[in-house]
Amino acid sequence: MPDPDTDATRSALALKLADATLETLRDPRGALLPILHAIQEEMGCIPESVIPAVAERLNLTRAEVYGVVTFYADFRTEPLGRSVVHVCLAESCQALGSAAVADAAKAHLGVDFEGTTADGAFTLRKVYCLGNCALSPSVMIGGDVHGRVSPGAVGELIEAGRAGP
Amino acid sequence: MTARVFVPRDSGALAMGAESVAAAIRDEAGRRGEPVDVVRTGSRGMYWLEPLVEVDAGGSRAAYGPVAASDVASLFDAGFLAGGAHALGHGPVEAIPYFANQERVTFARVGIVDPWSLDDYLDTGGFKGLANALSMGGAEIVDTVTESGLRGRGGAAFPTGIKWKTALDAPSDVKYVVANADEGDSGTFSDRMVMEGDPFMLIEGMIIAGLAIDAREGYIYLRSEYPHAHETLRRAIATAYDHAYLGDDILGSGRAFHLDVRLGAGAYICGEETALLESLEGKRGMIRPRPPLPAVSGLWGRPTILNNVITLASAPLIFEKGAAYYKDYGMGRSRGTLPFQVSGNIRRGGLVEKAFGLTLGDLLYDFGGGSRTGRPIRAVQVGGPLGAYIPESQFDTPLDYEAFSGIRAMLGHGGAVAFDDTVDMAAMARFAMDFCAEESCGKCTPCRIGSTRGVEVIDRIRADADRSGNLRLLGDLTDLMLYGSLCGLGGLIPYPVVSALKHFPEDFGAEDVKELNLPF
Amino acid sequence: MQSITDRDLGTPRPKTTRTVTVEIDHRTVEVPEGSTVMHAAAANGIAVPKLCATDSLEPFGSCRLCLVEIEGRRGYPASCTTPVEAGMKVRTQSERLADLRRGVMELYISDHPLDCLTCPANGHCELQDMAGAVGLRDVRYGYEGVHHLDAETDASNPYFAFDPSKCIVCSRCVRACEETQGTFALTVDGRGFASTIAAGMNEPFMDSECVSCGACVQACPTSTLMEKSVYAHGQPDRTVTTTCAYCGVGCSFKAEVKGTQVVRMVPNKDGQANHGHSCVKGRFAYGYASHPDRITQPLVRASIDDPWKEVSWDDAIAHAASEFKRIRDRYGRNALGGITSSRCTNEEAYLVQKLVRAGFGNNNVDTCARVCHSPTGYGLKTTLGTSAGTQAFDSVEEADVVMIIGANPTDGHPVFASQMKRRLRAGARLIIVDPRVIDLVRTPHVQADHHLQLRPGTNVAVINGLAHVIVTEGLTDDAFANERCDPDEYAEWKAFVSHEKYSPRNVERMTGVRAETLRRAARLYAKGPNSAIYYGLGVTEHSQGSTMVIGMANLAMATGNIGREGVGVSPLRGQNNVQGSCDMGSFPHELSGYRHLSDGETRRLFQQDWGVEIDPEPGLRIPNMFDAALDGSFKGMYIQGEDFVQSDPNTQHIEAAMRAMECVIVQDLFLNETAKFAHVFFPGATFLEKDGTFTNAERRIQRVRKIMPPAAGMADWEVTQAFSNAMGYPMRYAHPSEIMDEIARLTPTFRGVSFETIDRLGSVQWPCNDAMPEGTPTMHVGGFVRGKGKFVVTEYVETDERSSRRFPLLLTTGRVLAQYNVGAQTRRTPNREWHDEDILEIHPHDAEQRGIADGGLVSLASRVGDTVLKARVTERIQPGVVYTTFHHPLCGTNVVTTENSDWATNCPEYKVTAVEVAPVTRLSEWQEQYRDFTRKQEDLLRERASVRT
Amino acid sequence: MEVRRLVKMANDIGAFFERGGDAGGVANHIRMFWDPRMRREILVHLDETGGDGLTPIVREALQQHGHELDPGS
Repeated sequence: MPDPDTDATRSALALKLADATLETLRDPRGALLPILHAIQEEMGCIPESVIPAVAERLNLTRAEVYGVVTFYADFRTEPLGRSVVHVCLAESCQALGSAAVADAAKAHLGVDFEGTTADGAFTLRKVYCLGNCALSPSVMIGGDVHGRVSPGAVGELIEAGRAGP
Repeated sequence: MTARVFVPRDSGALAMGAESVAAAIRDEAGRRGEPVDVVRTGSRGMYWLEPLVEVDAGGSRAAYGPVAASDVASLFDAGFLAGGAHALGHGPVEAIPYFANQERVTFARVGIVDPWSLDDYLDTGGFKGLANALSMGGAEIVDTVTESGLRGRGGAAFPTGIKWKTALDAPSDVKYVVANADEGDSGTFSDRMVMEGDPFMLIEGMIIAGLAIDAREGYIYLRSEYPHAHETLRRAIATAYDHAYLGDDILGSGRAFHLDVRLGAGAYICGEETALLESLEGKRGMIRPRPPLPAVSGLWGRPTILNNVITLASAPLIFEKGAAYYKDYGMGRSRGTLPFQVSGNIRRGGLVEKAFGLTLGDLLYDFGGGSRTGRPIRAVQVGGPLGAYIPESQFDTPLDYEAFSGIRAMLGHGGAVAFDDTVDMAAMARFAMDFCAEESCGKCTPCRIGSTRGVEVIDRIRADADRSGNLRLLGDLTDLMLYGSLCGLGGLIPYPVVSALKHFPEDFGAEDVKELNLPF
Repeated sequence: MQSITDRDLGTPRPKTTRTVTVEIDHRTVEVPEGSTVMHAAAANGIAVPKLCATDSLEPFGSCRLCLVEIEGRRGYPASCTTPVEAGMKVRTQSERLADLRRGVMELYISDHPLDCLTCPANGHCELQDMAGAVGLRDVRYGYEGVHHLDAETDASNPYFAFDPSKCIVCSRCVRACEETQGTFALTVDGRGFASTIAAGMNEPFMDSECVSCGACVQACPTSTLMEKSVYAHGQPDRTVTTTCAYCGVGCSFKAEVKGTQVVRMVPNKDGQANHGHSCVKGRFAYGYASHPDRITQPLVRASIDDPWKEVSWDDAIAHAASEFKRIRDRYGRNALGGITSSRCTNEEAYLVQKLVRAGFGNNNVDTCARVCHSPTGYGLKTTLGTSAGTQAFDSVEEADVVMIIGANPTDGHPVFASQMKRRLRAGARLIIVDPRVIDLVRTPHVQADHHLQLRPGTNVAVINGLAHVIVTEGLTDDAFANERCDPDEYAEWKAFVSHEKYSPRNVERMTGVRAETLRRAARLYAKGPNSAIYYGLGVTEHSQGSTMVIGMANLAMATGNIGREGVGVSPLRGQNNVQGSCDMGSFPHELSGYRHLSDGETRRLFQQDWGVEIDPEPGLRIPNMFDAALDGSFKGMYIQGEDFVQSDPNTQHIEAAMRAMECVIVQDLFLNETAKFAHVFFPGATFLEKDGTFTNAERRIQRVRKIMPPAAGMADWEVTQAFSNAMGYPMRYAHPSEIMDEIARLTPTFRGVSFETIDRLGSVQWPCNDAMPEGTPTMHVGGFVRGKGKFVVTEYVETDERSSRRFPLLLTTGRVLAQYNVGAQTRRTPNREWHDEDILEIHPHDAEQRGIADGGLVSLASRVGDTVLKARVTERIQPGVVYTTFHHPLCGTNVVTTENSDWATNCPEYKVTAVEVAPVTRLSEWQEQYRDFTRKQEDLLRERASVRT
Repeated sequence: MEVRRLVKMANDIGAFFERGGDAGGVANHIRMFWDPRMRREILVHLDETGGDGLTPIVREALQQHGHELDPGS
């Protein structure tokens, strides 16, 4: 059930972020991605309820904004865990056993890819290439990339990356 | 005298703990009362040695690596600040064979200078190319690039001079320069290394491109997975503005160039130039049909130079040292150098800048040192996830655009990912299709539906369900995708699939691949 | 799905006359330069398979069915995105291509239901056609893979269903919504195989930004987006090309028909006004034609308190004629009059005015243009010499600056608005002069450069202010003006507008438009280089409506913005045939072609042809008729297709006038508000039931073609003819084409017009005569029709209707997209799902002062009456101004509007009424009376059955 | 007809021609667009009341051009 008060607050915040982002851009065209990044960074996701406000600010339709949000893997309409564990599954990491690393991460967290732990601390996701291929396999935890990760070490790395609530 | 210690801030080094090493060195120096200036640099590209700590030792730099924070005290004990011997020591960096055997042209500064320091850049010849370009007309700049023989380093290897000339000749009062920094191919990281290790070089290259076609605005479209590159670029751009390399009046010339970084949002397809432009315009990253070419109608419908990072970053050198200097490197139609990247199951993973002509085997064994697991290398994927798998029998192929297309493979962005003999090539073929399905923009039918059906067909093959029928179907599907797709994602994904099937039919349980009507 | 008879050339025809020669399948063909290979092939009868391409949309290149082989090129380029080059050699068929195409179809069908036999698109489905064309025999992928077959249908829109299980994700719908309609309501949700089409944020269509124009439905190659009427009736078997009977855009449609059942209306791709586009009214809201409220038997009664009697046509006409003769005998011939309809055909309008002039023997004929665009006729005739807009719609594509004054195109003229928005998206600049924030001020991908949000009633001050800036800053085109216009008058006008009275600062005080905004807008307009004015009833429906029209013409002449494409002064006409009814001589002072009765030569021409004397004195205009009725000198009125009891101002005044008449004949489809006061009811015929022509806002004459027999047995022109014969003036037309022949014979600007000409050319814009045998898209090229353009000074005179302590707010009125005029047609369709009542818009400040809540009931009172309706609190309207529409009779907007009118034409001042608004809990007294009266009249109508049985 | 309305209509016309002091313009407009009975009534109003409520330019127009407006003449 949408809560109009919460939606209004969120939309107001999204608009503030949109305006702040627009101020940093020399050309307001193409501002949608930077604005969505800013909203997601601040709010943890792009709640559907803020899409109309963003659309209105950029003189787009909400269909257009929605289409963009759903196109890009980075953007999501529901929040993820406080810390996101990205296991790279691209070829270089696969060549050094990233599948086993992924399995270890799944076992440690008790969730599959795209799953969030019950305490909301972690979401497990796959990623294709972090640019750290010479040091495969790579895992990114809360934004920090780790190279040469072994299945045995992944649990410890994850715990070190636990973010407070 | 304050000792200078160099610790990379390259994200590969950081992934191996460079930050804590740098902190440990500062702490230890403080504890010991030895004045140390810790300079943060890019990476030399010898990633198996990261974090690779270097010290100024009388004209050359002594290398120690891989250094863990816990090694720092023993390094001090060994007098590493003066180049003292240590178990992690490798002597002068330039003498390490991996490095010594390279031709560091584009990457001359990377790992040496502080990427945030404009002075370092200027001290090493930075912005000399720009100064020369500022005295040239647009046509002259384009001619110089044409003469250098530079080809697009993003993968398609299109002659850069022709691209610039098209944009120069397209009539418009507004034009753009866009750097494709959406380096999404597995096994490639040279763009990232440049952006993290020598950002002014990219900036300078983009300004020169702007001068060439009278574009006054540029964008770097950077993948969101590269936060460190983002940070470094933002600092470098701010510095460039502060010193009038960017802005309304470049170095008092009256010429303007403005530059912004825009982030992608997790879409491999946005490495394709037309999808990149759509994304930059704030839209879904859908492929645009061509024609029109971006050079004629690119960003917001205006003529746009859209080049890969390394391509643009090659321009300053060409303008500093002349087209002939650059052209001198290389072979055949592949001029200059290419930063090869070797990764995957490899002992010495890293970046190797060499003139074209080196063989794949040289890269894998001479530089890479063979597999990390010590087992035989069975297959190498060159050119990213859309590149062919190359069997050992073809390791003698020179790393050259034409030579690679001769074996129905592609050099692409110069990345080579090695697999040892435990690899299941049918699984890799499935992965390729699955990757395509994950990353397809969904516009054209062969890619949108074909990649998903491709996964299903390979699954059936692997499950031995009507294996021969499904192998034939896979042949037809890859043929359709290769010839029918709108862009290089669906159009090239047959390369890994078909090469895997052709060179490793046993992994598919295929008896005679000649019967399969494979597209190549 | 496009029309069953459409030929689709795949990609749009390039706008060029240059050609290149190419070889396609060993045939050498000459094709327009810039054609795609697909278009070149299709134009020469070579069909390349395709699904994502359609010639109404830009090339997209997604389906990959249209791959071809081109000599010297690698691979298989898509023919839809590859332009032809001279000497190119193309093969569209080969074994290799056949394999690839089959491969594509195999993929499509692997994710498509196999229910062709029960699919509404069966027999007219592009996917089905392509499967056949490429010879698909087998889907080797099977049907067990992932798929979208379980996707649920969205039936929220009343007119069409969205069944995503049939979707092939070609994006034609998304592109049509963007490129054709300009609404951007659709998108693709997700990417890759997971891509699905979504309205809004994956909402039901009705909740999304969709305006139900139908462009997506037409673009869909499968039954994914399909009219519910096709689900209901099955595929049509023939098409009849006709013209929409809603607004003045005049969209051409192909009515798709099965027997006499209209299955659906498809906008005609060859339509010269609409180029294949439509809106929710024309496309879908034709169901009123078969609504049970239709009256299909003539009715008569002695007084309005009596029940109706159903009678035969003969009896009804005899009764009406005897009543009119009685009135004529008793009160004199000037006690009779007639009203032509702007909804009926040219031929019907012509016939009614002929009946009045020749049959009644007076000039008491008028038309509903009186209450909308009569100032256009006066103002443009005075300055330029022709009572019509200067441009074709397509002219907007050449405009650099568009100035919209007092018009709301996205609601009132949606199809032209789409064309205009396309031009605006391509870079034209936009100035809007309107008291209200209309959609075009800021709507996705369109943003006005300047919005001159003036106070209602101050148009003339604004136009003088714009002229002041342009003249005093030297931005006029003196060479043009001095050569084309009278230089003395031009100089006088310049001196007039240069006066300090119209300086931006003074104009700001008079109008509320900021001086700086005025200056910038003036400069933008003057610098064009091509600046075009489009205007609507916000210009004409004022006490200075005619002055404002003159003012706009002055401005266009002074800046050289007239006489070529991309410029001009263009009225957006409200009703389908308001231009035509005016052209036909419906006004009491002039004969067809705008020739004044005082012109003896013209009168003689008609007298000769008609065999009667024509009174040289002007007759009564509509408001004069009401006054005369109350005065007792006007007693009988024949009203064809007009409902002024709802549409005209000061309802109670009109009701009193209606009651004062002795014989009111209403010819209409329904028992409308006016018919409730009638003594004779002639059942009207819809546009689907007759032949004739309509003339749209760009002077374009188009055919209306009969699709089904008149529900009551007679078309409107036949009834007028029979009535005339009964009145003693003989008419003997066998077909409307004969009426048009007479019009052409008697009207110089129509000399070349005939049904044959129109059929041959598709349509024709008057003047059409020996000088311009194929019509005249742009007027005043090289010189003005009146000779020298005439500058007339336009002093701003404040309206008497101004806010006071008692009535502190100003009411202004307008239209909404879903409804049309009095709503008699659209209220009888599912369009009411979008707009079921008129709503009063009020600014939050004014609302708060009065304790008015959004959605609350409020009274709206003026010095002449009051009504009650719901409020919407919105910043679309400025403080001090309220706004509503008049589509619903019970809402009673015109109970409040006054009898003030344009000085020159008596066009009512609908746009300015001083009012007060207050929260209330129940309907007004008038509304209670209205309800009682309506209930009674409906009872009287119902009782007619009992009289018959 | 209600003379008040005719007076208002005439005055509105007068206001347009006021600036040029063009009484002939007022008269011509009334001549071209008013039904004879309306013209007659306003002239009667002028005769009977001296033009009560009429603005000076309208009064002047009716006085000077009355003969052209009188449908009986």
